[in-house]
Amino acid sequence: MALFLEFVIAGLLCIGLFAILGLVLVLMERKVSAYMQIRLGPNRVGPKGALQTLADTLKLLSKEGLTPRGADRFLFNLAPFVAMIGTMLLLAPIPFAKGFQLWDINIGVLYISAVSSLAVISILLAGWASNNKYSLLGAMRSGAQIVSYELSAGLSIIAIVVLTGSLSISDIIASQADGWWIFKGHLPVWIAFVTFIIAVTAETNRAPFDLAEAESELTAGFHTEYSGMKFALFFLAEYINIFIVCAIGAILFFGGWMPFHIGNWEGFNRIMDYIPSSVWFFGKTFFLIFVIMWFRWTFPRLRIDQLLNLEWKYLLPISMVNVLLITLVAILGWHF
Amino acid sequence: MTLKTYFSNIFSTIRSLLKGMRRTGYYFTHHKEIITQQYPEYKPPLPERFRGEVVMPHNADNEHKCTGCTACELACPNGTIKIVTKQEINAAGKKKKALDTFVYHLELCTMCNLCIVACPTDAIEMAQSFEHSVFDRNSLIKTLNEPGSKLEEGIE
Amino acid sequence: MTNKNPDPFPGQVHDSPGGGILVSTLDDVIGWARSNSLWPLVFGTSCCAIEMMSTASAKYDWSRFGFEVARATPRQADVIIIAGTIVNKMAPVLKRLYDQMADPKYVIAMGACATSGGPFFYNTYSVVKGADHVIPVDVYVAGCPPRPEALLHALLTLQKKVRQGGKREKITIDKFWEQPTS
Amino acid sequence: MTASTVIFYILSAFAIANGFLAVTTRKIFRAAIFLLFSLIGVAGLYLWMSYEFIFAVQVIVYVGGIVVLIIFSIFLTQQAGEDMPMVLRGRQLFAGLASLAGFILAWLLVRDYPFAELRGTSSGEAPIAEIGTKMLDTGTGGMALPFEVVSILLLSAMVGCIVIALKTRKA
Repeated sequence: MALFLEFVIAGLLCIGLFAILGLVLVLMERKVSAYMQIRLGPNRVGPKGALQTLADTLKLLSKEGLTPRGADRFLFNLAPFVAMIGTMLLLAPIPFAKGFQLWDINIGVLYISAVSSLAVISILLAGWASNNKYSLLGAMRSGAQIVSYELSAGLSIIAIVVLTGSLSISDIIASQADGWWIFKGHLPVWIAFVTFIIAVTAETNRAPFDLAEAESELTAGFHTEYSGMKFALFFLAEYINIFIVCAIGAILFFGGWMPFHIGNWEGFNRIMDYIPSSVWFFGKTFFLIFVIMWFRWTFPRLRIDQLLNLEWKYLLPISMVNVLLITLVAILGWHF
Repeated sequence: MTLKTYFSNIFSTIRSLLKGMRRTGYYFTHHKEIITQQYPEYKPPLPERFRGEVVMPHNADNEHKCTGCTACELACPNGTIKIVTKQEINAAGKKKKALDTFVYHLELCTMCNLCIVACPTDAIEMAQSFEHSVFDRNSLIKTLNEPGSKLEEGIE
Repeated sequence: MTNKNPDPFPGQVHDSPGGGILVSTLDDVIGWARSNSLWPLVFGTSCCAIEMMSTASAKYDWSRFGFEVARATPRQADVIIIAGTIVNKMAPVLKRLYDQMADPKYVIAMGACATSGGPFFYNTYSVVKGADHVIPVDVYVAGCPPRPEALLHALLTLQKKVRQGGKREKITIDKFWEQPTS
Repeated sequence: MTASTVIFYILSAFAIANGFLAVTTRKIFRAAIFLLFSLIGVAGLYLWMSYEFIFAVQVIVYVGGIVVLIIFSIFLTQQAGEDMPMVLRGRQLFAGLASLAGFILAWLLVRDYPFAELRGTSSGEAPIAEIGTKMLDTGTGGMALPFEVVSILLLSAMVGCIVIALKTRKA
C-alpha cells in the first residue's frame, strides 16, 4: 500500500512538473527571443505577461482537435501520446536535488539515451499517419537527423562515463564533489561539452537544426496536421525534452545538484553548501536551456545536407578522437 | 580537403558563430536598446503628410465648404466618393445646386490625396486617424457632411 | 484600453438556456484564454503583408499581446489575417485554408483589397470584391495598407469580440454599428 | 498471485498481442509499429526481471535502430498508405502450421529443461563493470573472441558498403 501511495505521489509530481515546466519554458523562450530581438515580448496577459502561456494552454485545450480524412486514425492519435510517454519516462532517473531522485538506476545514462530514442518513433508515427507529404518529409528528415546526432551525443556522454567509471547518475554526480568535470577535465571535456550541446540541440529538433518543422519549406513538418491538444502535447514534449537534455548536460559536466566547490577553501565551500541543492540543479539546467535558446535566436537554419555534413564530417570524427583522448586522460590520471 | 583547411574551417566557424552570439547576448543584457512602441498607450507622432482618411471640416455653425461640384468624385481613381446633390433656393431666390450627401467609401480608399488636390474650395482634407477597425463593412461607408450642415457663406 | 466602459457587443447575443454561474465563469475563462492567444496564420498575398510583418517586428511587436506565434499550418492557427488582394484564383485556396482551420477561428480583412476589392473594385475582372464573398470576416480594417498600429487596433478589436462572444457561432450581427472607440 | 506476477502477465500479454497484430494487420506501417510495441513489451519483461542493462540495450538496438531502419525502408519503398493484398489461403495455412510446429518445439524444449530455482539469492542486477570485463576477458567464460569476431564482421560489412558506393559513383 505504501508503495502504491509512493507511486501515485511520484506520478502526480511528474505530471505537475511537466505542466509547470512546459508553461515556464515556453514563456522563457518567448521572453528570451523578445529581448534578443530588442522587443518586449508578452507583457499584457497577467503581471508582466506571466499568464501568457497559461492562456495559450487553455486555448489549445478548448480548440477543436482535427483528424484529417485519409489519416490513419489510430496511429495519428497515438503519436502525441508516444511522445509524451517517452518524455515522461525520461524524468525518472533525474536527481532534482540531493537525494531527490525517483529511480536511482545503475545504468542511468544508458537508460536516458535508450528511452530518448522513443522520440524519433513518435515523430515518424506522426509524420506517416498524417497522410500529408510535408509531414512525411519532416518525419524523414527528423529521423535521419536524430539517428545521426544520437551518435555524437552518445560519444560525448561516454567521455564522462569513461572519466567516472560508472553509468549511474548518482555516481557521476558524486565523482564531482571536489570540482565539476568541466573544470577538472581539461580541453577534452570542453570539446565533449560543445559536441554534446550541439548534438542535443539537433536531437531535440531545435533551431538551427529544426529541419523537421522548417516552416518555410515544410509548413510545420511532422505536426502539420495536428491541432488543439494533440499539437499541444507535441509542443510540451519538445520543451520537456529540452529540459531533460539540459539536465543531463548539467549532471555530466556541471555536477548536477553539486554545489560549486574550490579545492580546499573551507569557508567558501561552506557558503556554497548553504545554497539548496535544488537551486544548484535548476540553476545549471536553466543556464544550459538559456544557451540553447541563445543558439535558436542567433543562428539561421541549416540545410539538410549541411546538417548531415556537420555530423558525419565534423562532429563524429572529432568526438571519436576525443573519446580516445579522454581515455588517455583517465588512464594516466591527468584530470584533477 | 587538407587537414589544415579542415581545422581552420572549424575555428573560423566557431569564431563567426560566437560573434553572432555576442551581438544577441548584448541585446539580451541591454534592455535600453528595446525600441518597442507600446501602441494602445503610446500613440506615435505621425508624420505630417500621413494620410489616414478623408474628412470634411465643419466650422462652429455647422457649415462646410463643399459646393457639390463633384471634382473630387471625378478625380478619384477608385470611385471612392459619391456626391449626391440637390436643388436649393438661396437667399436671392435663385435655384442653385447644393450638396446633399457626401458619401465616402473608406473601405475602397487608397489615401492617394487626388481628391484633396482636385477640390477647388478646400472643402475636404486628410485626417490622421488610422483606427478604422470595424465589425461590419457597412460602417466603413461614411457620410462626410454632418446632418443639417450648410454651405459656408461666400463660397462659390 | 483607455475606455472605462467597454461598448456593448454589436448585435444580438443568444444566451444558451439555463446558463449557470459555473458555465458563465468557464465561458469567461475560455474567452479570456482565446482572446489572449490569437495565433495568426502566415498568410499574405500582397503589400499589406509587408505591414503585417512590420507589426511583428521589434518596433510594433504584436507579441506583447501574445499574437506572435504565427503558425504556418492552418490547423494550429486561430486567426487568419487576409493581408492583401484576393484574386479569383486565390479565393478557393483561401476558402480551403479557412476550412482547414480548427474551430474557433476568426478572420481579419486587412486593407482595402481584402475588405472590398479596393482599387480593383471597378474595372477589374480578376479580383474578389471583398474577402467576405468567400469566408466570413470578423473585423475589417480600412487603409491601403493600414499602419501596423491599425492592424494592432484590429487585433484588439477582435479580442474584444472574442472575449464577449465566446463562440463566433453564437453571434449574429443584425444592425449597423458605430466604429468601436479605442 | 502477487502484483509482480500480474505485471508479468500484463507485459507478456502486451508483447504477444502486439506481435500477433504485427503479423495480421494489412497495413505495413502499422505492422512495423506493432512490432515496435512488441519489442518494447519484451524490454519491459527485462525490466521486470530487473536486468536493466539488457533492457537498455534492447531499447537502443531495436527501438532506436532496427525499427527506425524498417520504418525508413517502408517510407522509401512502399506505397505505405495502401492495404497489402490478402495472403493466399494455402499460404496462410502453411504459415499457421509452421508457427505451430515452432511453438511445439519451443514448448517441448522448455518443458524438459530442468530450471534451477532462483529465488531471493540474487537481485538479478548485473554490475556493469563486470559485464565490461567479461566482454574483453580471454579466460574461461570470457567473451573476447565472439566480441572480436562480431567487430570483424561489422567492419567487413562497412567496407563492403563503401566499396559498393564507390563503384556506383564511377559508373
